[in-house]
Amino acid sequence: MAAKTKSKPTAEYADAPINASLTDEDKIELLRKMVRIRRFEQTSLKHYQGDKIGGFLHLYIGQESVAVGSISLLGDHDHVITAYRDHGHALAVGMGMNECMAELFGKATGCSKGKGGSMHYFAPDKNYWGGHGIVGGQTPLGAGLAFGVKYKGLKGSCLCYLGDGAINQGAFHESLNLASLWDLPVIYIIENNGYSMGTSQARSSAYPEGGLAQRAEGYNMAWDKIEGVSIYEIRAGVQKALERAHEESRPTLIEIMTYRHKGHSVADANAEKYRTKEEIQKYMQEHDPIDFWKRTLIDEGVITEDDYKKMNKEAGDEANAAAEFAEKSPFPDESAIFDDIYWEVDNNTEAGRTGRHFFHK
Amino acid sequence: MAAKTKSKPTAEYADAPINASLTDEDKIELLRKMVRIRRFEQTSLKHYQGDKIGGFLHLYIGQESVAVGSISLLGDHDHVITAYRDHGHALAVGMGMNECMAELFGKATGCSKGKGGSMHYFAPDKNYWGGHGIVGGQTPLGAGLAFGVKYKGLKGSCLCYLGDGAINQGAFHESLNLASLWDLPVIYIIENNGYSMGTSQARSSAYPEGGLAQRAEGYNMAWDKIEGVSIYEIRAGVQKALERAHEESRPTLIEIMTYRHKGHSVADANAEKYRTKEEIQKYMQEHDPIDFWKRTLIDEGVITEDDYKKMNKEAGDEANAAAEFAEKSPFPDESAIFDDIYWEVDNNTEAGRTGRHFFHK
Amino acid sequence: MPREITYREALREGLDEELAHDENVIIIGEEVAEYNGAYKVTEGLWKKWGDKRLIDAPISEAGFIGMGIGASMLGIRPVMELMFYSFAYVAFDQMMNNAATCRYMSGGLTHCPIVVRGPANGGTNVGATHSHTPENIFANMPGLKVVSPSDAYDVKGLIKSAIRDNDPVYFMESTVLYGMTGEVPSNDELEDGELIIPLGKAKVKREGSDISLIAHGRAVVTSLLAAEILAEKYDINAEVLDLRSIRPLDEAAIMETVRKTHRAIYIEENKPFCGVGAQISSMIMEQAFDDLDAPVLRITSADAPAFYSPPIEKLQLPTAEEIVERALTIC
Amino acid sequence: MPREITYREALREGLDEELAHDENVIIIGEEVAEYNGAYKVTEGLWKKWGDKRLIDAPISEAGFIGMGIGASMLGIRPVMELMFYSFAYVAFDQMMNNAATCRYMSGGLTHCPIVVRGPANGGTNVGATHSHTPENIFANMPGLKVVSPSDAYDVKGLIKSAIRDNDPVYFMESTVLYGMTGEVPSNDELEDGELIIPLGKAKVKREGSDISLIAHGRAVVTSLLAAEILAEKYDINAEVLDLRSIRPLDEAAIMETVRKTHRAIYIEENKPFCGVGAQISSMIMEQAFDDLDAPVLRITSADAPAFYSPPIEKLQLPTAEEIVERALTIC
Ligand SMILES: Cc1ncc(C[n+]2csc(CCOP(=O)(O)OP(=O)(O)O)c2C)c(N)n1
Ligand SMILES: Cc1ncc(C[n+]2csc(CCOP(=O)(O)OP(=O)(O)O)c2C)c(N)n1
Ligand SMILES: [Mg+2]
Ligand SMILES: [Mg+2]
Repeated sequence: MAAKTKSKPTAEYADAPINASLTDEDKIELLRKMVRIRRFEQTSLKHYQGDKIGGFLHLYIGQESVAVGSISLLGDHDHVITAYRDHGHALAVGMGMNECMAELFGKATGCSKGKGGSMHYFAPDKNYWGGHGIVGGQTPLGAGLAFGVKYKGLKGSCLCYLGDGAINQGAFHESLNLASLWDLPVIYIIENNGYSMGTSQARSSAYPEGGLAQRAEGYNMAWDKIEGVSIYEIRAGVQKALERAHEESRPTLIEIMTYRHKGHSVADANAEKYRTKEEIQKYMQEHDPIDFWKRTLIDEGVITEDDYKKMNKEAGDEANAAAEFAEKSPFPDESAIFDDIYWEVDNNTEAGRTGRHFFHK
Repeated sequence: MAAKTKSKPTAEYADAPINASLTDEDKIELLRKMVRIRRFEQTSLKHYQGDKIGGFLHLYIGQESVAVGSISLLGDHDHVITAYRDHGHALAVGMGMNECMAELFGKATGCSKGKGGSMHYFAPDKNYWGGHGIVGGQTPLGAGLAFGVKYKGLKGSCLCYLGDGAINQGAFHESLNLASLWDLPVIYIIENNGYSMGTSQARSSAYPEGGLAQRAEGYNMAWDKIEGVSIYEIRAGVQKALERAHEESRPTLIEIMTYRHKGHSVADANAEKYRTKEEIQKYMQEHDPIDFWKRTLIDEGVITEDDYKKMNKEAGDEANAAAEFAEKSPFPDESAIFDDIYWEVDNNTEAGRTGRHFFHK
Repeated sequence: MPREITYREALREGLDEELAHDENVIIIGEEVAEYNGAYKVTEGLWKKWGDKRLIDAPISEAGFIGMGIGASMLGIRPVMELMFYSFAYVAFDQMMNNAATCRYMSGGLTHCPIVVRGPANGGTNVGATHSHTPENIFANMPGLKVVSPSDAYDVKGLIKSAIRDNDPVYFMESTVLYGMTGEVPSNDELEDGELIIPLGKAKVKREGSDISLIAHGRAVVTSLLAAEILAEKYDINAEVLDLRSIRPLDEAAIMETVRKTHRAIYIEENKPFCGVGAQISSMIMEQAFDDLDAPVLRITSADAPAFYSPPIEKLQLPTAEEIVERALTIC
Repeated sequence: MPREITYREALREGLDEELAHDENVIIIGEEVAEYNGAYKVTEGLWKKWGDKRLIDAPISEAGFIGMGIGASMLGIRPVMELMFYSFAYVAFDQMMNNAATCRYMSGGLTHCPIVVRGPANGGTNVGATHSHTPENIFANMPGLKVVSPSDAYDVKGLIKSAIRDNDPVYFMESTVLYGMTGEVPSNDELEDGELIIPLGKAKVKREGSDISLIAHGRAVVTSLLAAEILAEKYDINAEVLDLRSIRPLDEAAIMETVRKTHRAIYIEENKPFCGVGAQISSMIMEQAFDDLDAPVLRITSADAPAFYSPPIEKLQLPTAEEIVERALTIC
């Protein structure tokens, strides 16, 4: 049952049908998505440091290929849910920089009206279900989204992302069993960036030779391990799981090896202590997914260095414009505090008007 | 890393050093323990039906070899913890029928002073830590007992029992990871009786060919699967795990195949619906561990049929005497309601006397 | 002759009708389908509705309730059974965070029309871990609704409302009540053709003028008994108000009865510290301070874990005698 | 000159001293050792005490807290850090059942000398799931103790008592308080050579005669600010009582201040429904009804999940101005 892919040179993945069918524009679009995510986050970092943003800010820089590569495969009935490191997935599903940046600024124009912040981006109209702060807490929801799709008789799936640290939450284990037992078309993607905060994979998980995803075997579930620097490899690997979901309604557990360039969150004072500077340098230089894909496209003759520069500049401009939009947007009204708690109250139904719902003062 | 034992004829297990060293008396004692458990439970069933016992009564009948075989291997620093189907383990560690029966009757002389009932037998003086009602809830405690033994520098272990249904609780998964990651000398024993209440193993767990214990591989943990009808096989298998715990401070996950003759609890109205009568009959006739061991000992010339009858009669008398003891014992005093909640209050320390602890009336 | 059925049957009728009413309603829980329910609440429903609508779950409450929450975001209306409400504690994060806060954190973009139901009571000698009464705990969380029906009529009307409600409703029953019978009209006796009771409406279960016994769940039954004793033996005419729904709360009904009788006791099987009675009593005091002739008293379960021993556990729960005794101190 | 240190440092000193005092004391939690603690509470302790005493845990709160409970039965005294107290919700069953009820269900044969500590507060823009304040929830359960220190002095004295206590103590701090400084004598200034504050003793943090502001945790700081305003602007002399420990509870101190001032407000950052203030206010009413010149008021966080947006979240928490305003309605 278990499927295992050994890491192979990119060329092979480039030839996979799902990649061979990509047009030049498609490929450029993939690059643009990654670049936009990076610029968005770099800009957000600047404004976090400028005290425009509160709470946590978990940057996805270095991992962009994972969200962009996998989400690029999805169709109308495929859903996405992830953890708190969620900016990349949000932009990858097509959310705009404006509402995403405004959310960070805590503005009423934010995608979650300023209520969720960095960790809680949502866009159900784009099949995007958050943005979740409790480690592993989204994994049963992912199974539920897959259940919902299947219940409705649709050929779809749910991609549920989690970190390498999150695999040790009980809810995830329960979800794996349910997914396999009930043939749910869910694809769990472990974004293995090697660390959960300051704790390396080896210090947080006991695992067999095949890596973290091999735990799937215990649930009679297919699994795969993918090198995450290359969009081709990610697309080729995730596509197999997607077909399994669509055609067989079977789940898959995928581990994608990646790396975060920055600290766990912007507040991570030890970001350069639990990892050596050399290690970080090495990943930034040799395993940067944007750099990797850019070079691929230049090698393929799809773009030039200048095209890239232009794209980069445009994305930077877009991010700055988003920050300006956010900055100019109003804060939510105090009255918003009691909105979005009960559907029935918000919609002023009879149920919403019956009995006291709030007990403040 | 993973160790796997194929089911082999009993003779081979009989020759394992840990079994070869058993004296005739030892073997008789093993039989006596199983018979005493069965008589104890049959007697308790009678009194449950006679309304002397409240709440739940989960009988261990059919599974006696598991507790008796595995616990017979333990030394001074080996601990035991289990779920709510706990009478067998309690008697196997050496608890008396009197305090166990009185507990069922809700009497002050019960092992838990009538506070715990059937699901909550405890005897810390015998390294026996309960008796736990929340499915899977005892599994982190088992890791903790192993941690405690190791922390104190002792060569010991903890045997932590759970059901086949319990393996799908998140806490168990978290415990497996911790046990392997931190080299805890804990041995998890899945007593696989094929059902969690009315749900068969196949309807509650997704699992690979090797069975439920193979999930251990995902945690780089050793595992084993054992046919549970034979004391020899259980002792041979568990002994390996015990040595691994004592010598390497490494955990093991063991699945022991067994069967409960009765319903999930005495209240299980469907006990003969979700399992065919034929299946139950077959197990009772061909896989009864007491019958099996008795025949083994008769074949070995260790006992005669008459010896067995006598032993059976003695155990029945002991159980009846325990019921009489229970019946004659007083109910707890109403004042006992507020004992055993806070150590500091019970021991009338300064902490126990400072501030209000209880808020009734 | 009015139809009398058990609380269990009424509940089952409500579930059955909602399964018919909306094809997105499904029932998931341990032993709810093939086994017919650990407490036979769902008896016959699997046979009638099949595998798609009634699903037996592994013992993974966090997993399957979380799954239900995810499915509800797509419009499924899962009714999840907890075999005991005590088992909510292994699913607590899913129930307190994902069900209650996703709507808020998404600025209203998601909603969670889920029902989590099951018995939440002590008094059946199943020990401390199986006897939790978390009404107060879940009602503490904005975003959640908590319902606790005390008789057959209410349980039918309230479960139907709960299932149709577009917010998460935690529906707490009682194994002790399952077998109790009560009048429940059949649908053809009803003007609207069905029995629906809105959440957030309390009900005066006995009219009175001298003291208000306010309660929820099984404590309502105990309060009604106490009211009889008070009337017969002491000529005290107690009003009994059943909250039915704890959140939303029928505050108006509470204040009305207190303003009428000037004396109140809150009775519940919750534990005392920060129990529902603490909230109600503090609200009465704030809002009807000058109407009160005596402090609002509270009667709760003993402030101890549940005691297994049957005769002793009985002493841990509120009794009619205790209510009478305390009522006499303020009447 | 009296020594001033931060709440964080005082807490660390308390932990360090207890590590020295008893070799069975260990600290387990996410990032507590090599990382020096997510909030730097345990900074330096791993270096000093090593791998045996300070242990970094995977993100498995149910697993490692349950493991700590098991170890505590053998005499280990684990101090478990929750990076946020909100994460207690994934370990809820272990914390409510195994820690709280095993002693009872075993007839007193086991005990559980565990401390679970971490910040339990909102107000830092980390969203609804990370801002829970479960004092009321855990204090509801007999068998548990709940402590909520509001300043550097108290946090040191109380953590030491908590660790030496032979019952499970849930110790709730505040990330907002970590950086606040306060006077904490060094041990050589103390007669007993160390600072120990018993659980169950409240402390009058400001003497007054006109109204009692009763609070716990950070709300004490807010109440002290309010008291200053009341004195300066309105000539109202408020007494501020800090509960420090919620269970056990210093009921005598509460009644004493109420009998002195005849007016009380309970202030907390808990949510309102069945919050700590509900319990205290209902107790005051029952026991000091005739001493009250006005109803006991309650000030809590807004009855909504925590709002991320920094300026709006501020409005959800009790402020000194709100306390002043409500105090004026009853003074
Ligand atoms: C249940 C729970 N425990 C702890 C935390 C605090 N926390 C947030 S992120 C994190 C590390 C997660 O690491 P990983 O899963 O590898 O994801 P990554 O941050 O690397 O993307 C921790 C411990 C939390 N949010 N939820
Ligand atoms: C968390 C939790 N969920 C559900 C239950 C109810 N329950 C008690 S025993 C049981 C079945 C357990 O089956 P298994 O683990 O196979 O053990 P067995 O009864 O066969 O010994 C269930 C569902 C419980 N006690 N705790
Ligand atoms: Mg990671
Ligand atoms: Mg079983």
